[in-house]
Amino acid sequence: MGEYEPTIIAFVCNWCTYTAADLAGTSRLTYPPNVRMIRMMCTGMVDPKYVIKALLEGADAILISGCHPGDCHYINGNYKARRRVKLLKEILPRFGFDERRLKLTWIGASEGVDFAKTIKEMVTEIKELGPNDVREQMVL
Amino acid sequence: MTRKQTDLGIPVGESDLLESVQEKVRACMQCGTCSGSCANAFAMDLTPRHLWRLAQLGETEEIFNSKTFYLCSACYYCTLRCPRGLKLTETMGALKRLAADQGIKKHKQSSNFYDAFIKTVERYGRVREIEFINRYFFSLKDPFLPLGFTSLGLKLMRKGKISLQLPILVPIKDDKGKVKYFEGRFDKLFRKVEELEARS
Amino acid sequence: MKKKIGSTLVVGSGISGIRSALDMAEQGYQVTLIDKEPHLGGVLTQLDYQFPTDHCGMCKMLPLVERDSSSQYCLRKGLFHENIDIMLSTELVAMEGEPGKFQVTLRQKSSIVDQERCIGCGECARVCPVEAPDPFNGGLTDRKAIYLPVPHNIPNAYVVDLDACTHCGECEKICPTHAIDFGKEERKKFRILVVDDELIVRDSLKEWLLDEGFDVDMAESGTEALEKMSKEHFHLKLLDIKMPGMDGVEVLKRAKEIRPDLPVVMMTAYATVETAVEAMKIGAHDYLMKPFDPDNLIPLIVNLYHDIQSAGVKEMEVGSVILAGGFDSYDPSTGKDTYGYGLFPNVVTSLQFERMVSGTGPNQGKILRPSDGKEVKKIAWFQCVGSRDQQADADFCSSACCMFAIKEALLAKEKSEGQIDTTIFYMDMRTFGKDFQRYRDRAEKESGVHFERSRVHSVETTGKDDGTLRVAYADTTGTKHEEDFDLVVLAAGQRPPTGAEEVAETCGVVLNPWGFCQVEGFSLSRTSSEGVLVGGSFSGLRDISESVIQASSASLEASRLIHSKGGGLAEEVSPETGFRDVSREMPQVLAVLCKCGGTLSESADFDEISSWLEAQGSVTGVHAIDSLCTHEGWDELKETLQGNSANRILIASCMPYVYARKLRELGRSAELNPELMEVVDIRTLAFPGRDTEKEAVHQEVRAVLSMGIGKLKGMDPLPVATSRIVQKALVVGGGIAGMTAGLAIADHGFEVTLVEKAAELGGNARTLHRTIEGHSPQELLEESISKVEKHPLIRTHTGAKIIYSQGHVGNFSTSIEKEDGQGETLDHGVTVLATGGIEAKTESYSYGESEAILTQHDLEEKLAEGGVEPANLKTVAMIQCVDSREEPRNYCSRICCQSALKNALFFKKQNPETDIYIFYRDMMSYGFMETYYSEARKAGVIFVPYDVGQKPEVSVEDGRPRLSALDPILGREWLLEPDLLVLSTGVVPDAGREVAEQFGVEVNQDGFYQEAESKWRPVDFIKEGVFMCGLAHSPRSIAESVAMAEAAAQRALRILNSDRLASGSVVAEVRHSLCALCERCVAFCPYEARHHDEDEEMIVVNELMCQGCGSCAAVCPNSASVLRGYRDQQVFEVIDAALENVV
Amino acid sequence: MAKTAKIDVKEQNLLTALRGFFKALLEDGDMEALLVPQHLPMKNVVMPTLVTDPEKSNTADPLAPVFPMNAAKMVSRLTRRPVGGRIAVVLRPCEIKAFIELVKLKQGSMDEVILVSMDCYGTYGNVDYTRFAGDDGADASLRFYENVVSGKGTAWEDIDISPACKACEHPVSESADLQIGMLGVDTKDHLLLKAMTGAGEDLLEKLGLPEGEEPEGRKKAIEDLVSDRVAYRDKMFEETSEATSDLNKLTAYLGNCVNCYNCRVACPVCYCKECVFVTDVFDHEPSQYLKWAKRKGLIKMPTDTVFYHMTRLAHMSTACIGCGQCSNACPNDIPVMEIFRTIASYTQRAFDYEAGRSLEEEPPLSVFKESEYSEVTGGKD
Repeated sequence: MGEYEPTIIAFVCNWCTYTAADLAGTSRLTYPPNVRMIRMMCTGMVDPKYVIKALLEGADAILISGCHPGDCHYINGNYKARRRVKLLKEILPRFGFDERRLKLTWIGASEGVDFAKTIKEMVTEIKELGPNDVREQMVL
Repeated sequence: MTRKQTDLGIPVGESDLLESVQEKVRACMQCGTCSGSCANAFAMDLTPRHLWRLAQLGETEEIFNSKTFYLCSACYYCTLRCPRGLKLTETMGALKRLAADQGIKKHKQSSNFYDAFIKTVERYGRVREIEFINRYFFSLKDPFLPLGFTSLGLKLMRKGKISLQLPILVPIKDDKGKVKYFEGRFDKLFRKVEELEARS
Repeated sequence: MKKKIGSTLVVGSGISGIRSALDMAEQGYQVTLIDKEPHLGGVLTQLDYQFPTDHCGMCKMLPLVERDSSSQYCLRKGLFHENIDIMLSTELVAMEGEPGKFQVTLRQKSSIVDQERCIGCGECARVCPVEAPDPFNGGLTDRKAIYLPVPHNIPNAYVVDLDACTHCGECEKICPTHAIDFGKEERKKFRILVVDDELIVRDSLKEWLLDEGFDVDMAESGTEALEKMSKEHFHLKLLDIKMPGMDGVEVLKRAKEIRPDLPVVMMTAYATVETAVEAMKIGAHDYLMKPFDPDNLIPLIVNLYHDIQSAGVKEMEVGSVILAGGFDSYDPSTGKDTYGYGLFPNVVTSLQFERMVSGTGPNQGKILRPSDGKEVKKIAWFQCVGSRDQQADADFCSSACCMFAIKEALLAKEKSEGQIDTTIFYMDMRTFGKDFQRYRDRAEKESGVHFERSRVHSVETTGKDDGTLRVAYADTTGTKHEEDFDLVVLAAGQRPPTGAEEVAETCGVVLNPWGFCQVEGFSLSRTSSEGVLVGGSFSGLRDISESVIQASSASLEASRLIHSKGGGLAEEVSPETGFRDVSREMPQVLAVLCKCGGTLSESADFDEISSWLEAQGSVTGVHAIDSLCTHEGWDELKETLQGNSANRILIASCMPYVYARKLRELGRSAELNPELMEVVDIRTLAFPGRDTEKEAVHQEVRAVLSMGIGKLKGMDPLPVATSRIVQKALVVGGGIAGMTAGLAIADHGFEVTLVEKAAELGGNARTLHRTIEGHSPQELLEESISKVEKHPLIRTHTGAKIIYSQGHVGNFSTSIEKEDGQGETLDHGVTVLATGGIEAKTESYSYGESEAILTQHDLEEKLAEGGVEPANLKTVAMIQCVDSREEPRNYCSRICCQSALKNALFFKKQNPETDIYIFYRDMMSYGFMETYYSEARKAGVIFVPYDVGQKPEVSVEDGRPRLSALDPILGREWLLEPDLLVLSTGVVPDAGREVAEQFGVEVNQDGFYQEAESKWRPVDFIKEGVFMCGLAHSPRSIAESVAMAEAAAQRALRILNSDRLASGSVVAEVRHSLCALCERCVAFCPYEARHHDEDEEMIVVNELMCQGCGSCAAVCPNSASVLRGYRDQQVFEVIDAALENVV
Repeated sequence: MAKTAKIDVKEQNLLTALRGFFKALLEDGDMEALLVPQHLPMKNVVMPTLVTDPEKSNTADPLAPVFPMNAAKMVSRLTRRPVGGRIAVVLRPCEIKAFIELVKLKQGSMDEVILVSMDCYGTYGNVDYTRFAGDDGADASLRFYENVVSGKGTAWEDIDISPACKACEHPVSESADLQIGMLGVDTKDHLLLKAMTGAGEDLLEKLGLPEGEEPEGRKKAIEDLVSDRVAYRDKMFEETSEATSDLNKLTAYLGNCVNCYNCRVACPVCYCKECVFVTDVFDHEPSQYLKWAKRKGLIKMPTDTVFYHMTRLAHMSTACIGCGQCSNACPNDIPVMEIFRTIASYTQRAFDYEAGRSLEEEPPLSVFKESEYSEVTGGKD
């Protein structure tokens, strides 16, 4: 294999970012093929377990993305997500996971461009960081 | 006497002299488009908007104390742009006429100037500067006034801006059968204008 | 859900059309939703950001109960509902019959592209040689003649703009799925008769038309033509007007007798155009101008051909019609255009600006100058362009532009991180809606948006030809300024929608003097034609929340009508059972691969993918289909499922959205719960041109398939739970709003209990005697009270109060104390709170110190009692915004300006000599109310603006008020000694806070009820089953209260309609054995759908209220709370699958 | 204004004085019951006991430098539903903090309890204590106290108080209703009794004890102790951070973990009935293990070890009150407390939260604000 290709797990909300991702796809906005999208109903339902599991299984980065503040289909799920990410960003770096490996963004339904841009930027950033240490790890 | 009414049948209060002017600007909402538009506003003591406001309030004295309406050069910008569709240039004209009709002293000079101008035009179909200015000076009944303009007059004459060339006049009878001398038959034109103005 | 007998046609699919359609559909009616555009969503497809969150949230309009009946994804993307038929590019062309039973004729334009076959690959647009301005981007960009109407809509099929299309046929050739058909084959069967006395015309036409593939015959005279017509069949006749003997018009008349349905197109020279127009009136289809140039003529004829040949005409019967045609924007280039719109590229309309900030806009959301693409640093907004301008024939306010401008200024600030300078030039900032004033204040104080009270007269260049615009204006003091801007945004006002007159004529509705739909009396949705309702901006521009309210009011009236004609009776729909019980089976996945018509073959090897799939543990079958989106493909799938033992289906194709509806049908036919089907998008991954190697594509495709399988494996759908509904309503508050809501519900056959705390019904309306329009509130009141009292289904308790309420949607229990002190407990399924508002008390401006100082309300009463004699009044002064629009009561009470205008006009009518002064901050004469403002000005009412920092001062001397105030124009003090000083103190809620507590709902900081979402759910509380209307929500006029009451009733009826209601399949549940009762989920549930049942010692989920957001599941540390369809195991499987290839 | 009284010691020993006080609580304080650690007769262990008969509190020993469990869990059991009478519970500061967390999580209620705290000098591990105590527990407690007061410190032979206690910066509870003060108090003469709440004052009133006064030296004594402990704690943070700073190190750190979940059972704030890691969520398909193994050629069994600890950190570090029972419970001597406290120092600070400090503070992950932590999203709303 040539250049190291990171894998990003994206937990996207059904209402906004999933739509944006779809728009990016249908608009043929090119973004790197490194992202695996998992549609959730809301960012507010992304359990910290999911993030930890994905990182421990070798995901190079996690993106959680949903509706802009005030815009959540479920009123306030995105605020809840923000606190959880804040928590994880306190914990993960202590064990050597670079803080940049977890990203929370707000990408609205019509922001296909922003979705593509976010993925591109993330891939570039993670390429610079190099692979998740887990990949080297024999046992967990 | 039947009272004037608005479109919805609201009777409108009246004020003597300014009535016709008030009528024209009642709907003004002081948005200031006219003042912003006015090319001569810099020279005016009151902005057009200010003037309309005074008209709405029936402040006759203040209005005629102002030179604003005489400074209107009738570019029609304000009329073109007024969101209320008010005929503002016309209203400026109406104020000029009122000032003239009333013989308001302050505006004597201006109204005589206009008068002299239009009389010359009526007679020759063009401005004949010498006669125009003589009429004007004469109307002011101030023998010393022309002296102040002598040097300007000579300067203009030297440059050929005004000439002493004499017109060829034809005798024409007016309505009352009185013979007057004109350069052409412009009386009809003026009468037509009067008619049109009366209609609007 | 029960299905009602009856159907409705909704014309226009903007926000209000969608709201009306969903309302009716949720109630169980069959709805046909049409739009003349090829896309759903109206103007909102172009607007990404909406006040006050400055984002979207449209999805919140989707059904909250019976969620599975409709789409559950972004509403901007698209919509489906089981009871809604959507027909795009369709117009209403005829309507006959009577209310309750209209026969309507719909005409659908052909888009040339088969919407089912089109896969949205865009190849056609790539080869199309024609460029035309793209209306989606307000003309700021170009698009091809074949194009996607809205980039984010689905189904995202291309359509052909026949006006721009040159019929070169390139797209038809390249289309991989043969979805484009210009009908060249069919043309052979299309017979055209050319009638002209000149041989050369006949010959050349024949030659050109034959070249285009048509079948042509000719006649040299009218007589010959008629003869041919009587013998042979033609599809189109081209008829010359000037012919010797029988002229064209005569031929047309006769032709219409022989073959009335044959389209005839007149051919005319310039001289006879008027005749041609006449001919149109007697039935000609169109006319063509001579001399002919084949390059122009042929496309015209081909268009005619498509028009005639492919227009689908559909006739149907509907009970009522809702017109929701929206509005058009004023085109600033028409008229005087002193702002140089269309001349200066950097002058744009607000709609164009909206596109400029959009991610799908011309610069992907970057705000750049259209002239040179340079960054914008300074923007000016000009308000009232084509509004409040009699020279533009607009003596009205467009109501929404002020908020629109503030929002746009804030967006500019946000997008530029505060770097863009923003100035809004305005006359009156009309922030009359709920919370608008605070929004404005925040924009000014927190975000630094500059507000300049000035109407700019014109825009010029700087003379440097650099695109920069020079704006000169005079400020309030009269000082002139000159300022340069990069961009000028014009708040283009409202105009009636194109085709409004035709629609009005078809439906027999009356338009107002400005061409908008006229509404009747106190209704905002009834038109002059019974059974035809109007929603949204077609009766004058409205903001989203008002549109939504009015749309619901329209659907309520539509439903009430159908019901009264016997059409609303419920019919039980066979429950959606018949799904196989697969809960005890091991997962067996059938994988279905769509090859997308072979378009993906270069980039992906389907055989390889198939064999990989076969090797996956739970996959029991793999089936590849050429094109799943075609009928053939779908039938093939259905056939495959017949007798197949698979209990999970994985479809790998494109756009999962498109399949949401289809899967439901498939589920029914295959007897498999659609929750056990999953669609994954492999097309985007495998689409050629992504510059990715085959192996990489395969890897991605495998991951995506694997994730789909993972998700499916863990699916164990339970039957969707239903809850019992007590089909009765409680209405609290017996004012106009409460009575209207009560009547609307009772008229649908449901019991209503109306509780009023006062001794009599009527509320505020009791003291209102006339409206500014001249309607009589007293008549409305009498009529309403009498209807309420006579209604067999309404029980009224006056002098009664609420003691306690508990329960949840469908099952409330409320105790009241009646007038006689007796208690009673009521069971009800819904609650409508209409507790009203009252005029605010004041101590400002020496109120109470003089008899001559009154509030507007005092004045109203005094006038009614004859306590004020207008003839004796010399001077009257009114002060607006008393204690309002500044903290703590920082909101506009919306009705005070109308009251002031109404009373001022009344005084002037009674006694024109009375001097009337109105001291105001911004005159809030929104909408068509502006006329009355103009009228008051014309009547000589003197309006004096004041600044909140420099209010008028009032003192009382010898019992007489003295008022002094600054006139900013004149720059001097007013000193008045009015006979009457009238204060507009505004409205405060009456009992809001207290009642809200009893019913467990929220109020805002001003004590008005807090709606679930100000735009999309304006009459709902967050707590499902409780609704609000009238002044208790926010200040509003009687008509606006009525509309809101109808909207609240409409929302209530959607619940009352059935004795059982279902939630959705994605709902939360509790695993009680694991639950520690920490109640964190209860606190986190945004819908109050959970509670701790202390008797049972368990957390109980109300499935009807649960919307499936899953925040309960995420907050629960040991997953005792789970969301169906998103169990931990499933998500883990999906994560594992996603990372399968990562080592 | 805190009201103070004193428990006379005079001629008695400390324990006798305390026992008298406990008895009085039941007799004069209108308490239905008393929860207090006592030496159990069958073996020399100290366990919380629920006492209703005043005569049966005669082996009470809150001074014993041991707490085999965090008694907050017991108080939680007693108060999850109305117990039907007021109970005084004698707890260590860390137990009170744990109980406060549990109350926030609806696992207990303050309604019927009076919290009585003792200044805490730390505890030995269970096994160590048995050795230290020998046959006479009561005597051992006094001996321990004597050592501490005389400046000999807490160490005895090769044993010392647990690292959790050494790092504990809360030897004195600020949240109890009644505080029994020893630090800086002339305990030969009396023990300080301080009412910290209204309920505590009421109780003091009823007990009719002689008035006391907070001695001048107490504040300083507490500060000195705390500063020692903070120094220890900070060093511990540093060492633990270093020892777990990357995944390799973390794996090594947790290397001995056998997924017994004892740490979470012992944890007072891990309130789940059953940890998610022992539910069917982690009951993987046999084939799944094979799949995982195939990816790298091997996997460690049992799986999900690091996952478990990290998840528990995510779930509970904001509620960690640092009692150290996790380490106490670990059969393989993994320094669980160290890693929890280290991470908790970050997570609690991030949310400006201190576990167990006050009932008023909402658990960080149970609340949110519309406008906060914009740095998480790069400053964007």
